[in-house]
Amino acid sequence: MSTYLRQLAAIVRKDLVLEFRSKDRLVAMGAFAVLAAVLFNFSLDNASVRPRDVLAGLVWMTLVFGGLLGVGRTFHLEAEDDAFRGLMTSPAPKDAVYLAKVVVNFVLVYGLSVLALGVFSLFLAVDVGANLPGTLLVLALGALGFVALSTLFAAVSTGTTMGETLLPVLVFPLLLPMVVFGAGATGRLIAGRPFAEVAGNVRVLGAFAVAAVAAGAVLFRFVVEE
Amino acid sequence: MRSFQLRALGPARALGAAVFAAVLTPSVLVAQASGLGQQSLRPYWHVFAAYTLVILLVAAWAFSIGRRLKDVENRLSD
Amino acid sequence: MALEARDLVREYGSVVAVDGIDLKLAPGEALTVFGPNGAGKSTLLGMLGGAMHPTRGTVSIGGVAIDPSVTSWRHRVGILSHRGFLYARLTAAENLRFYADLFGLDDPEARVAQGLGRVGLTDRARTEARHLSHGMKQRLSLARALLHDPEIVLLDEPYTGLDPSAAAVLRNVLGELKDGARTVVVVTHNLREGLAMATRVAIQLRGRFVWEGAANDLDAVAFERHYHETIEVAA
Amino acid sequence: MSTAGVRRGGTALTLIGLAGLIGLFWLSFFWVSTEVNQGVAQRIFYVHVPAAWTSFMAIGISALCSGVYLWLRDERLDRAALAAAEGGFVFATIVLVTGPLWGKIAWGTYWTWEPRLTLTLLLWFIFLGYFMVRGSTEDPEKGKRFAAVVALVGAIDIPFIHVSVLWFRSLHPQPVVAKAEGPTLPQDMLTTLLVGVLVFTVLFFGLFLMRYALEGLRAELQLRERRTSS
Repeated sequence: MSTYLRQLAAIVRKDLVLEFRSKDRLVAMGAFAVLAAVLFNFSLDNASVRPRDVLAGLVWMTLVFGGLLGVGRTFHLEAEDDAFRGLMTSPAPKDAVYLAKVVVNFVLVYGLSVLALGVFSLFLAVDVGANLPGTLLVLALGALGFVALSTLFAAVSTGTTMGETLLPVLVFPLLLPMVVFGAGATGRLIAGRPFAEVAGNVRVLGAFAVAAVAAGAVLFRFVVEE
Repeated sequence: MRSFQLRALGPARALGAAVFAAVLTPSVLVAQASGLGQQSLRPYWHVFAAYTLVILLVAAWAFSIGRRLKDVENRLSD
Repeated sequence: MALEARDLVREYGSVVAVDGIDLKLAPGEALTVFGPNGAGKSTLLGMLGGAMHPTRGTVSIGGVAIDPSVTSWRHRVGILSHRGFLYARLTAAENLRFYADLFGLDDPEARVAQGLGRVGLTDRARTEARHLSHGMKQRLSLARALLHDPEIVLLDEPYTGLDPSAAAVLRNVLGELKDGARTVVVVTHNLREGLAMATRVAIQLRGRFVWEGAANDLDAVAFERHYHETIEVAA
Repeated sequence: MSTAGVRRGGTALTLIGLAGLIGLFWLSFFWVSTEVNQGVAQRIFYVHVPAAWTSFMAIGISALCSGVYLWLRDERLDRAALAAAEGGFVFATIVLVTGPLWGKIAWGTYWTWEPRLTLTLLLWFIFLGYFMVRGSTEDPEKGKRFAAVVALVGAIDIPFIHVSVLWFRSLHPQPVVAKAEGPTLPQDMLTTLLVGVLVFTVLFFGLFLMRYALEGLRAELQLRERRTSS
């Protein structure tokens, strides 16, 4: 078990180091969050729509689209110099590789969603201070479920001739539960409703994330086998 | 010889049934419309379309399977 | 037998890349497989190293059939390809350290230092791989492949694009591997380098071994002629 | 069973199913009584619901076969998964075209986020992903594995999607004119519905077997072509 954790930690550390040295995905996803906030601001008619009512939905859409932008490139990092072959022929178990990728992608996507929440709140002048810890928890569970599914299917789409264009078709239908319960809970928390009101949502989000991570950990080995 | 007979059955029958049902459905609608004349005719149009689409989609699938089967069998018997 | 393959077949849809190859190698033996591009050499090596699943047939290491989806035997195999398996933005030492962790090696720092020393890259330990020359990268990936001291070493076109100094290092390190305990398989189309390290030789064409023999009583010139005739007949 | 036997069985079941379909049409036009609130449009119910049932059964079969395929790697399981997915796709399409036709009368609008309709729409896209993945790999064996993963994850996700569309609807009431079905469905309507479910199931399995046999023959053909080429 300690070897397993050591292998997992090695991949996570390696990926984070690469991410912070190249900054490719960090910059792309961060810019996406800010620019999405700009475009959303000008796409809404402030006379008929109150930003407060749509903020949660916008944050979740940014998480989904911006997250897919980043997660879709998970395995490109490994493609140069055929490094993925090296990883696959090492004694590291395939599920450890998957879980490590999930951890790294979670850091990126959760960062993106928290950034989106902050930027949207600033640009659209909505106070998200009420229930902030609850909101952050909901975003974390949502981001985990999202990352678990999209990392698995990023591996699938990387192996096809269509590449990332295939990713939305595969992942979007599966994300509905996360968007429904996540955006619903976030919206109510921002509106200042008590956390107890969304406890049911949080439970479903948690169950969804656990099921997605488990399914991904079991199925990943069938995706990457040559 | 036997496989030739079977080949003729599937898609041809499916298509026949589709044509049959497509003829049957409007006549039924006309028959029932006389009894319920006071209601709008629009629901009949929708029911007719729905039932026809069922037949057409099932027949299209059956036909496409039949065509592909015939194609593969021809290439196998070469 | 250290490494054994029985009736190995690999298909990609309707393409048969490897079509029924048998081989048996004892410890200390080094097999070089020659063949033109598209003969299925890399696929053969991929299956021997457990990177690819055979469509049919088995690979055994030390008499035990290996399962590519299990990882317990992987520390016994080292793979060097002309693609380096290196991360461009990690330093030489970090690349090796990563593999040391993946292989669960004890005392990783010492292993990394030793590995760098072996291929003469100690002074480049803190240089990112993308700033190394091609030859240095190839030396680094040689250190990576041998870091865990594998008993079976698989080399896929190791001499492709090497400068003379890197080729010399490679020849030296591979010479060290001839200690009688290791089994080496090389696939290449470089006749001279391939023959230099071999104890046994095979020619692969369209997924099959069309010729096999011992290397020590081989006349290099005659073999070269034979090889070219064989692949011309095939083409 | 031999491929020819499967084919014969499939053809026979399909013919029974088609005859049953005519019978179902007769029942729903001449025999069953007209529903009081929705009138004639409610008759779409007798094809809409059985088609939905069949498409969900199809993803179940496809996912089950996919899972065992990944485990045992028996080509026949992959063929069954593919055949079921194709059937599921066709029947989900039926649900998606008949639903709006009914909805326009019942709710006054072609599309509503009615739970079953929404669920079927997403299921349809899961099947679409299944075929796209299958068709876009250079190595067919890889495509089979990828598709199996799509079917499995899709089937695992469906209960979650179901819960979420129900929950979403409870938050946002729809303009329901009349409840389509309830626990107190009159006897003749229930009978017609059950006949519909039976007929669609038979039809599905008939065509499923034919499609399965087709895939078996294709494999045979490929094997022969490979033999002659080598």
